Amino acid sequence: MVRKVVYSIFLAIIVLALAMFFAAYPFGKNKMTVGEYYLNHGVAQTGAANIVTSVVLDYRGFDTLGEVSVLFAAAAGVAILFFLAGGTKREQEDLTKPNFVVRVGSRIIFPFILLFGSYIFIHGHLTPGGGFQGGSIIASGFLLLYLSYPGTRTNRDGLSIIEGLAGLTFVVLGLIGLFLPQYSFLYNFLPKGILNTIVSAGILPIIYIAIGFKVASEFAGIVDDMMCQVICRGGGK
Amino acid sequence: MNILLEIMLATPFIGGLLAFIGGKVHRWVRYAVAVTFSFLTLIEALVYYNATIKGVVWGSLFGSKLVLQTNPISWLFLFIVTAMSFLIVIFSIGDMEEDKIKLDSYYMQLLFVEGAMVGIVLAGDLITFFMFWEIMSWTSYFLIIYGGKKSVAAGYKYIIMSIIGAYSMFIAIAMLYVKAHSLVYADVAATLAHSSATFVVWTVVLLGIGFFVKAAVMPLHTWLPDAHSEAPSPVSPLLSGVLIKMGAYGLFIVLYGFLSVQLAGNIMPSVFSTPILLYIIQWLAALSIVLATFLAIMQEDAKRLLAYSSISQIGYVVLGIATGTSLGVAGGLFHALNHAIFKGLLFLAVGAVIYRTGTRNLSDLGGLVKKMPYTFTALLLGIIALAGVPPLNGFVSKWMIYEALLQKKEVFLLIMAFIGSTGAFLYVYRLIHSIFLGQLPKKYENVKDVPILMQFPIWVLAVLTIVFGIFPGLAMNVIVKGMKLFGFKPIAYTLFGFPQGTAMGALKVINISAVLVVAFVAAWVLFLILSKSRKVSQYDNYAAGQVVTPELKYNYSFGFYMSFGRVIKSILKLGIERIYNYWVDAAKVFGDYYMRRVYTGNLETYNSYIVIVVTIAAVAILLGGKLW
Amino acid sequence: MIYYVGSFLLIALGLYAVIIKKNLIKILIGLDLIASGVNLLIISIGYVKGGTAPIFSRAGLKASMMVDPIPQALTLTAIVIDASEMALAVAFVVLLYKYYGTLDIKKIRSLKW
Amino acid sequence: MVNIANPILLVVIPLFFTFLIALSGSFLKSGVKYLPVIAFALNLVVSLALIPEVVKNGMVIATTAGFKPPFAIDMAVDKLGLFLSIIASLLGFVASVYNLFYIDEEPQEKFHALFTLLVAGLTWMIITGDIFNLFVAFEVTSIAAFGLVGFHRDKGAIEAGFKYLVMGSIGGSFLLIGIIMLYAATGTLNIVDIAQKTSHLTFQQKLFPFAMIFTGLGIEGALFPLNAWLPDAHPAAPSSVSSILSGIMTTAAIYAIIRLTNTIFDFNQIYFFLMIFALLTLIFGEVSAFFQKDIKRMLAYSTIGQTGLFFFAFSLNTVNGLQGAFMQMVNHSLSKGMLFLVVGGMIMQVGSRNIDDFAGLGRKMKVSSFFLAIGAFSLMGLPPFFGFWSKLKIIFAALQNANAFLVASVVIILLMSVVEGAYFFKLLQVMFFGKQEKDVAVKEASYGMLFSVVVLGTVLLIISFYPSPVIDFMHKAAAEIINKNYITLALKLGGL
Repeated sequence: MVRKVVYSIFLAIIVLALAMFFAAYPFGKNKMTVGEYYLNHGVAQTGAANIVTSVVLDYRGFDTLGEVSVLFAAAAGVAILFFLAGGTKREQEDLTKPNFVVRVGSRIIFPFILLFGSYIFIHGHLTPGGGFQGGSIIASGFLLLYLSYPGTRTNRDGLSIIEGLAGLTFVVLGLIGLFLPQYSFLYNFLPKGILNTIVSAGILPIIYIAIGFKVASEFAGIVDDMMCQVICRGGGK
Repeated sequence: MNILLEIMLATPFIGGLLAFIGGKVHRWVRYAVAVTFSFLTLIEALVYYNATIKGVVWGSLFGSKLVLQTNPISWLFLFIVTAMSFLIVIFSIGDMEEDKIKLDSYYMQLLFVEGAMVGIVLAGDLITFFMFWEIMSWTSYFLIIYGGKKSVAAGYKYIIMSIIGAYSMFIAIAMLYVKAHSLVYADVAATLAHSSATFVVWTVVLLGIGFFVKAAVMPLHTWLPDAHSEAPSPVSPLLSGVLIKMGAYGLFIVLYGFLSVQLAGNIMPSVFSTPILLYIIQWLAALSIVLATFLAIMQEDAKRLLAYSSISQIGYVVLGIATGTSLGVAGGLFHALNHAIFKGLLFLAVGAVIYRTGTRNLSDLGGLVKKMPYTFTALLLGIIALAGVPPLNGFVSKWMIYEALLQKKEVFLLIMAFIGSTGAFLYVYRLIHSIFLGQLPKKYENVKDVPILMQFPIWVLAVLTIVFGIFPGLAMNVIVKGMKLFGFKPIAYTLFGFPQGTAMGALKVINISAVLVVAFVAAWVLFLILSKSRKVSQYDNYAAGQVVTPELKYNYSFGFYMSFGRVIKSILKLGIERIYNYWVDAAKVFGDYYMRRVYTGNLETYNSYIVIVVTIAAVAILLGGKLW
Repeated sequence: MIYYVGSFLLIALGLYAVIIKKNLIKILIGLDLIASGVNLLIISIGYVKGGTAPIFSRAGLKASMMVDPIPQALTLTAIVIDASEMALAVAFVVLLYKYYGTLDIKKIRSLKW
Repeated sequence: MVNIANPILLVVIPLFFTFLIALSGSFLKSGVKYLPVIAFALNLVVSLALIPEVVKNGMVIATTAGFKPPFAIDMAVDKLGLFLSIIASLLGFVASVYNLFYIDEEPQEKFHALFTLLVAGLTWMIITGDIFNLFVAFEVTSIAAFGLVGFHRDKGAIEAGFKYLVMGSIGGSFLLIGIIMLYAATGTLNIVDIAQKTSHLTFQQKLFPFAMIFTGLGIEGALFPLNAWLPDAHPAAPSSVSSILSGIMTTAAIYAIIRLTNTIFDFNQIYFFLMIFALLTLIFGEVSAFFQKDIKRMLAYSTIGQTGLFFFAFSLNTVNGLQGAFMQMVNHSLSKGMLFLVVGGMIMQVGSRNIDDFAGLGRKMKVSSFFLAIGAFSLMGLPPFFGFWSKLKIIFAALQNANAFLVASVVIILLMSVVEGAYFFKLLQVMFFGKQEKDVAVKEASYGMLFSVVVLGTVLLIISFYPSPVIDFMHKAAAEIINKNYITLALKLGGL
């Protein structure tokens, strides 16, 4: 109890200090310096209508490479931890069998989920959304499949090949920049195209598609690993 | 010519590596390499007899030059190091047998220790000095723990105390560096000359702690009895004869190379015309002499006895060096040389006995005089020298120290020095009696004298005790010349002693010896004429009215000085070691307690640490950016 | 303004859960709360009064009417990182439950000192 | 031909190989393990190729996306960053060679991918010039490390991994809050750009972001009391991973703190506080290490102690102190990295992590124990090894403008060195002179594992006997950082 009170006080102090700090930077005030530059020049320089995308993939594309690596690391970590894992017979029997509506409904919905996900990452440079969002939507489709058909397994080798290919696409697209006169990693070397069309913004859509595939396969892999925790009978992969 | 200093420094290290590699080929390659290189070092050292070379720069570090130098005083210690190491390498070949202990790196370590000590005496700046000092510590640690299971604990104690001592020096060196940005001896002296008294005292005290640990001056001696007695036989003389002398050398450099008696006298009060710092050192040394002598008397273990004796004898060296007069310092330095010779001799002789009998417990031994006559003779010479009886070498140096104390009218110290000397008679008698006299236990009836390789170093040292005993001028030649460089008044000397009308009374060892021999012969003749002596068999003995048969040998060397022990028991109870152990244990308990309360294994606790750190920062911010 | 306060409270609540709660799942929820709080904070810093999303989806949108795009980009990254962290954390919790048979953090302390 | 002296390659090459491993993992099964070796060999080449450039210009800056900073992320390698990235590449290379023979558990391809990612992330943390990018690199490192710590999947590994994960992600959140505060204050994320815009901030306004970033990085950098995960995680991880975690991760995190403190947060009031942190870290690390029975745990605590030592030297805030800190960092990375590799081989042979079971190994695994002794000596700071020079420098620097507190801390440091000597000598004497009771057949580690150890040991010996180039280089690096040359150089070279 004393502990709770003491730490509540501590946390109150921290919040107070945070509030004091941010009082100097009030909500809604324009604090942009670099951001202004992006807003003013982003369209001309990258050809993407969505400035957030141009920041994520172009100006700060290297962050995104890191982000992709983080996700990859997490997927690999989960795969390591659940390697050779499997549920006991009891646990498997405890799984409630999904009812008819769920099974049929998920079959109908699944293709639409895939379609929607792909739409989101293909249009990442035009509308809100992008590879990550699209990828996770696709992975949620897989999750639905797992829930309605507990015995489902995905082809893990296939997933990791997609994962690797998508990652390599990103890195190789970046590396091409080093062979150009601009000598800069992730240089947007393709023509910018016309604003607000699908084929615009140079390499950005390609990267987002790659990311979409990568994220989808990684999340699907994580879901698969976690499901396997129960449905596999030890020794599965 | 000067490049040879660096070559000389490198020789033992190269030799050590080659011995290690050569040992992979065949053990005789290892022996040959070790002997060759230690001999080479000795030869290179002899080249510098009485030479003075200042400042051979061999590198630089953090803006301070690294310098090698030599002068006659350094040469004296260089001679001790190289000569003893050479003899010990030879002795090791006989003593350390391949099948007893694995010798993979023994000779490497031995030569490394030699190299490190050469580095110490050749160092011309404190970084070089400290570097080789540390190398000496850890290489000699590996030598000590060659002695088997018990020696590991002893070595552990040794290395920990050495590190503590070394770091104490380290602080002083860092203080000096920060002050002058140069650690060359001359610059250090200049720095100290312009520093406040507090600074000087702190520097000397901190450096002194390092030296005193190595020199085993009480109360920092506790590592020595264990380490010396548990180390392998050839290593003990190296430790006792040579390694602890490095402490004395360092003390000399600090007191007279950096400071000087006049300077010390200017900044601190004097007692008996001695600066108070030196006076305290004198008392510590005197305490070492007396207490260690008492402890030596009580020992049952031959090497332990010699180890305590080493503490006592190094006390004379330090006492002499700390007197601050030409005579006393010369006596101290000379005693360092003498002690190296006779203590090396004693340890080697005892090592020879251990080699044949496998024990160093005095009460198990006895009557070996007929079985090992050469060793007996050598040991006899050694103990005579140790007890300070003319014409052997211990006499002259002790005499000089007494004389110096007498001239300064420091009576208490003189009495303590005398007590130490008298006590020495008791324990050396115990040593030779229990090993060689008395009755021969049955199991040792087949004992032979040791092989020639082991006898050679023993005899060389035995001869040296006589040479330096009769011709003290040989050593004084170097010492006086060297002390002139450090600003001491030269003392007159001749080859045979000291002429009349100089700083001390006339002393001619030959004459004194002659008198002594005459007296001895007279006493013996009287003994023969007057007493009713008769010749008896070694086994003709009684105990409780029963004739003791050879099987039931009566061995009365256990509890030899029991009654004396009862008298001094209260002193022995002081138990410095117990105090140290107490503190170490307390620190351990304390550390354990706090460690367990911090790393509890509980994630909540760990997380709350993070929050606490952030809270502290937040409080600081709320208080307006003030942190305290 | 409410966004600032909300984000601070989320962070504080998350920290509270992490320190005080004994259940591993609740600790994970706490971690997620902290992360959400931080993300909310980032987004609210980027807000400009009256601004719109930084997307030139139709003609007539001017740069001066838009909010800062950088915080949004940062949040995107941060969210993904949080999600990955959470996936890994859940995996750890599943295994911990398997080994220790409990979700009580106080009982999971075989490694200490 | 493309110019390979580009710091960005240091990150991109390992990432490329990581994804290649993922791609080829399914059909190249056993061949996958050679990919990290290639990756880090290339990295080593790149980092060595950077040397002449850095020596010539003082710094190399690489832009991304064809835009100039602060509008795009840049990678900036200054002298110290170069040195650390060489060490990171070297350690990564050596450890990946070691992995060829060490890792026999499945899933191998995941392990190698994560391992490559871990080292890439660390290099990334060292060379990045953008503060949010630093956070991303931090997370790449952390998440790769979480998975690797749990690699053995036994009870201890899972627990350690979970603890590390919770603490690490709290740390990540704090780091992010700090970064966001800086962004709110300056509107930019480039380190040099921020540094130029923070001059108008009050101390208070700078202190809070600093405290947040310090907390975040301090968790990774093993500063007391934020380091409680470390003694659990390092022993639980496979030895090659421990070697990287211990050798580079703490160093990289502390380096990040040093760089941010000296460029962005240009204040002096804080150093006394940092010094207290450093001393506490030192004391608790060394004292706890003394009581350990588990050898890897002992080394892990020793890492904490070493971190405290070089963090102390940094908190002196002088050129000499910083130089000492850098030297100690190099020493620590090489020797502790080597020690973990050696110990991994020994544990493999003995089958136990208990120190008492190591008795007599000195005779059976001669080469390994020889290098273990060298590493231990260098950590203890015994001459003639490199640790001696760095300890000398640190103590000299600490007493430079000595006040009573500094003298007391020097005494503490030296006392803790004695404690360090106490446990390392205990280990050495058990190894060389202990008697093995159990009858186990112990052989020398395989040649491949020895190769890694010998390479690191040789590098350590070389810089031990020829310390002056390293010392001079570190002096220049320290002077550059203290004199804020980082900013001027970056401005000159178009880092902004």
